Amino acid sequence: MTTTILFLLFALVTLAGAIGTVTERKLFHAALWMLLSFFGVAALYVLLEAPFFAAVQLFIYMGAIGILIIFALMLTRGSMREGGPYLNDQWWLVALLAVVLLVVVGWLLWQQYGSVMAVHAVDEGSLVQLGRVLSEQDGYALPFEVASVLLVMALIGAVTIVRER
Amino acid sequence: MDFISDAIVNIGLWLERLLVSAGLAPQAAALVMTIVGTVVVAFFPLLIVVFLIWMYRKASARIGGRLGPNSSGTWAGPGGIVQPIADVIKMFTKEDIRPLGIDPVPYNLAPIIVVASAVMVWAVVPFGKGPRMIGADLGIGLFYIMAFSSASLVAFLMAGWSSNNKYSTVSAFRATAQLLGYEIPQLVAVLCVVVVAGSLRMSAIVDAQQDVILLIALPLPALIFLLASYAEIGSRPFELLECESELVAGYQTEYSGMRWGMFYVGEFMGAVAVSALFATVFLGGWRGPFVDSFPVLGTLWLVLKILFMLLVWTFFQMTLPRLRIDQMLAFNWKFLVPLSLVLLCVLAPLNHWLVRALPGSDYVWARTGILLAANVLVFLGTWAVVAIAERRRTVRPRQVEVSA
Amino acid sequence: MMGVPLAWYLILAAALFCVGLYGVLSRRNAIATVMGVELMLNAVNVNLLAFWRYTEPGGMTGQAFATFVYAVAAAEVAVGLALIVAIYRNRDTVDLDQINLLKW
Amino acid sequence: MTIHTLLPILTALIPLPPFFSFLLIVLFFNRWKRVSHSIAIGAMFISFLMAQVVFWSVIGMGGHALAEHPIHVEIPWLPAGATALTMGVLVDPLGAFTLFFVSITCLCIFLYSVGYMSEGGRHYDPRYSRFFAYISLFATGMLGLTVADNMLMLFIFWEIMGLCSYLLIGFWWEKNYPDPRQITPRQAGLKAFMTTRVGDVIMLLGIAYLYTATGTLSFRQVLNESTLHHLASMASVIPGLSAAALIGLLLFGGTVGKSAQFPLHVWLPDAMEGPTPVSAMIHAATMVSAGVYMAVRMFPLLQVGFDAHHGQLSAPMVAMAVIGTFSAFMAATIAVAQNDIKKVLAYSTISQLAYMVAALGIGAYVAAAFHLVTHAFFKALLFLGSGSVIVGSHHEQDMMKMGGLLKRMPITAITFIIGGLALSGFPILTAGFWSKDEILAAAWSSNQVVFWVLAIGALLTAFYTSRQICLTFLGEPRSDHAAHAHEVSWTVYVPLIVLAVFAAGFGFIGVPEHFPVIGPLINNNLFHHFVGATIGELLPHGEEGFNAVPLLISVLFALTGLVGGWLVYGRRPLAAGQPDPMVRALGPLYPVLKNKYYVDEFYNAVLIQPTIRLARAVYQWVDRGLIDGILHGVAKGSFQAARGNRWFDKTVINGGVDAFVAFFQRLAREARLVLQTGQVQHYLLQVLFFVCAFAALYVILWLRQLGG
Repeated sequence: MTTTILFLLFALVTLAGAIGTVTERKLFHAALWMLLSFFGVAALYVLLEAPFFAAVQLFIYMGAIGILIIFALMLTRGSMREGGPYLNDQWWLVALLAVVLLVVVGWLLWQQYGSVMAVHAVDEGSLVQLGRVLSEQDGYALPFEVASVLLVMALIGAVTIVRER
Repeated sequence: MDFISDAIVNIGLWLERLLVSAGLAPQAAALVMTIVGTVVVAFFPLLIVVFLIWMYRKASARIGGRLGPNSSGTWAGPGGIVQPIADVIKMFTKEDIRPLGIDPVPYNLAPIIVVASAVMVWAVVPFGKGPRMIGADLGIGLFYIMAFSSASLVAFLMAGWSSNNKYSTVSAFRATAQLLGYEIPQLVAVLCVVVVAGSLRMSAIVDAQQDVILLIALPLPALIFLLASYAEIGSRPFELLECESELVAGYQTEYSGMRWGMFYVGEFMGAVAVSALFATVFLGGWRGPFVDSFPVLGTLWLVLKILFMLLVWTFFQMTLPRLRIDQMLAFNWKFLVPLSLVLLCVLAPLNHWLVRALPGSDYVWARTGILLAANVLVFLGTWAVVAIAERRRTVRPRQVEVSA
Repeated sequence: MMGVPLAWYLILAAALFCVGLYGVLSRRNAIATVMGVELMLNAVNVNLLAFWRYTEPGGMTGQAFATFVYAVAAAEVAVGLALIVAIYRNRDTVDLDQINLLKW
Repeated sequence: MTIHTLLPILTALIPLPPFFSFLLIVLFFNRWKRVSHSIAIGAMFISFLMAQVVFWSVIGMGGHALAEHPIHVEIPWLPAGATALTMGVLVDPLGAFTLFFVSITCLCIFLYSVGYMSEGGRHYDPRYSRFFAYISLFATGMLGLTVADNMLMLFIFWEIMGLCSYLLIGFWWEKNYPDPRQITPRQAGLKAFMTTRVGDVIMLLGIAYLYTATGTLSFRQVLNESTLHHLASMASVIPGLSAAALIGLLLFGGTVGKSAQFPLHVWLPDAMEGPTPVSAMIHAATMVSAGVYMAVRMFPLLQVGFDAHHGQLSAPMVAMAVIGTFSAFMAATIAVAQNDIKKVLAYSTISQLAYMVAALGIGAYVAAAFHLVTHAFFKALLFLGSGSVIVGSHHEQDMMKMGGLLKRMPITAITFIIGGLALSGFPILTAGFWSKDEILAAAWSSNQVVFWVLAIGALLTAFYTSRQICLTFLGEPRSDHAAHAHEVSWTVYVPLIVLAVFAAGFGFIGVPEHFPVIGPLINNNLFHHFVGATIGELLPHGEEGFNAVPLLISVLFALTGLVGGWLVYGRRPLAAGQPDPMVRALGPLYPVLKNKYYVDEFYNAVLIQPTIRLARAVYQWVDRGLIDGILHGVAKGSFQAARGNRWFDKTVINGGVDAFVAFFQRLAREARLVLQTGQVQHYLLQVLFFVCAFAALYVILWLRQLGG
């Protein structure tokens, strides 16, 4: 019972954050709403008994990405004139399509997975298992290495793009 | 006698039995107990902070050759013990000025988050032996702590941004650079510990230090962790966030009264958290003599270690000069990060081999010794590298032939 | 009824995704778009972990993929924001309506 | 290697020396005059020797033996379908005699032309060596024709001679005459070539027809009994004529062309524009006689269907008789009215050849052959004599301006007179008498009309010969040229003497046995037996008996002609500038004769002008009108078509395509504006749109599947 309540609570928080991010006129507040949404998601991970991911979520999204976005906001402060429309002119079409998509996909998901319940508990050492999977040869070692290369590339790319000539 | 030996736990049990007997359903009782536990854990750092304020003033005075708070003027209790209370009252009663241009929501939210992130750390710190002496024995204990340390950055940004003045904005930028930068060596240092201790769980780490504290096995990672943590909370050597000479009060400039107090307390809470963390991870947490027989002593030991670390913090605060921003960044990116990575690369395989070669508890000391040796070697290596770099950078005078 | 059916998580993720999508497509400011994208990526993660938790907690594929999504998200934000800042420096605006060179 | 086995090789070699001399002179020794003429004469002398060797070795065999086994060798030459056209040499009695007289006359003329062309060494003609090259080539042609064993080789050498006559007539091609009506050497050469060409074409038709009919051209295979019978029985394309008859007529056409008989004789008098040795050799002795020689050789074919007893002649023989007789009479009449010394001789040649053709026409092919040989000698002599007269009197050709040359050029005069007498058939002494008498005798026995016409011809011949002699040699010189006339050089009068000897003596080998006095004396009509044997077995031997009447008449006519000529011109030699008494005598007839019955004018009017007009008309109408018209029409038409096409292309295709493209371009532009706005969000929106579409589709399918 409590988990349902908790789920609903966290879902509410996440969605509220998301909607806030999307509808907030002031960008800084939008960023804060986003952070709130990330926090909600982290809470969801805890509910899904994936504590490591909750921490990672906090660590990466709240810590790195959120900050980066706020940082970018600060860098491009000049353009944030408050007045004027903050939505472009075909937002209603997008809204419509988004709702349609949500309804369709939601309905399908409800049909498909409505009754699937969490069967067995998660054993404690899932984190160790994850570590092993990521580093084993036949597991996800290669994608893991590629991800690291990707990150280095992103690092160098970002620096070169933004470097003051 | 056994009650006292494990006083806190027993008190807890007693209370619960009291509630159950008072007719609450066991779950409800458990719920109430968890709430009570949370409150207790939350207020524990506050208590330490109050004491810390006094101790900080006394110690820094002594270091500075001053008396510090004393009752020479009016009565301030023995050694000025009442000083913190006076401060608190001052904070509450000071006028709370809010400038017009500020952005209200983040402006108000920032101090709260700072304090919250500091407090959240304590949920994982083991106060004593046994499961009931720890808030939540999370599988990712250490990593959880790391996660929340980044939350403080958000708070600084909000504060810096919302106060709508140049100094706080600049301070926000500096905060981003510093905190994000120093997270990396802190995390890598913690990784070294995790590698040796074998688990992220705080209680497991404390158990690993049963025979020998990790500080002896991993002195270099401990030092890196300490420095990085001080940078995280913006204490003296890296006190660029609200350094008076340049940024008035950094992100705190527009705050006054109680909000500023929150920041002040937040800063101290940060220091306490770092010390607690260091104590738990490197100094063995509640481990100490006689703790097996008298579990209560564990908490005492923990408090003493934390106080000791706070002394070290105060020492750092009072003696070290403030770094320039480029020195700070260079120190991090050019020295700490590479050093910590090297350390990890050396210690991880070494430890992996050691656990294979010298298994079991009777070889603990041997393993510790070898790890210590490795640390010393790495230290000497870095020393040599730094020396070479130093020599190359000094400009030797060039002989220039001056034609007659 | 201890837990919550999987559909709820999936629907939540879908909702989060759609909101993110709306954010991306309707906002005029480039950085708001990046925020939208982040929301969508979070939705994906929620999906992955939900599937992991509900269908095969033993196997690690869900979590592994979630890890990779994090890596990609981080890289994407870094490069995306770098681009936006560069555009800002070039054109003094991040208003997407005015950045319209991506055409024939 | 008896002489007998060598003969075929020897005969084959006869034509070659002159050919090599021709090549040498043309290619190498063109610049040195003396070298070239000595080469020419040397080569001719070698051929002469070989010819004499062959002749004298063959003469011993006797006519019949030679007839059966002539010197004959042949090698396959041109592959023609299954069989190969052969090429070879053949010497039969007729061939032998022809070789004999041809080689002698050619040698004398070669020698004579040295003196003539260099005017006794004083003035060499600029193209002196080229002259000798041409006549060497001509000698090759004549000798080759004589030894040829098949019609094709005969025709080839025939054409070579035609070419040489054209080259030699037009030798002084740059000479022009003020009087436009007087024909220049160039025009004369062309005229000669064209006219003989007409004859040759007809002859070629005959050869072709012969080849298609019999499949072979070799004389021995054609002229044997079975082939002739086969040809006689074959019907030809022209109804009423057998194949043999038609072939005979066509071949006779060649003879008419080459030997200048009536319709095609116009070129011979004009051929006198060439140097005199040429006239002598080509237009008197050899080339023109080649036509008759070919007719004689092919006589068995021509006479197929001839029945001596019933006097029924075969078609070709009828033609020959008619044309021969008429040509003889016509030429003789014209000769009387000519003042140019060479023209007179030219017309006399036409008439003498006509005599031979007439003889063939009435079946006396032996008499024709005999007259052919004798005529060659005395006509060559006359021409060379006139040549020396011309050179001696500094190129004076008009008899009216000559006279009194007897004293100035005695040798030439005497030899000329001997030749003249031979021509007019002075009884017994001259060769001409024996041969002409033979013909008249044959004519008497076969056809009276032919006989009388030929007799009158003989009379006229005698008259104009004595006229010529008296005008040139007797009386007083009528111009200073003639006054200073003198003998030229030994190279000129030696050949004259040699020919004079032959002109006089040669006749005696053909005296018929039953001749009153001399016949039994010689008692060996060598010529008759020898040459007669060529086709002896084919010809019935009818006329054995001797008949005095034709003999008397011929003698009488010859003498009257001579005396008449002397009376008119010899007794009172004309003074300078005095008109020819004949003008007054003949009155209106004289201009007709003078102008050669206006035959030239007639041809000009009938043939040449119409063809020119036709050509111009054709040019105007066909070439300009039709062809150019078509061309320009096509050009214009294509231009119009092109313009139409361009219009079509521009409006329909370009227009259409452009419209089509424009439509799609506008469509694309619209789409581009709508779809490609450049804003990222619009693109993502499009993606979203499709995602939703697919989702909806998925749901629909899902529902139907559920429902279904």
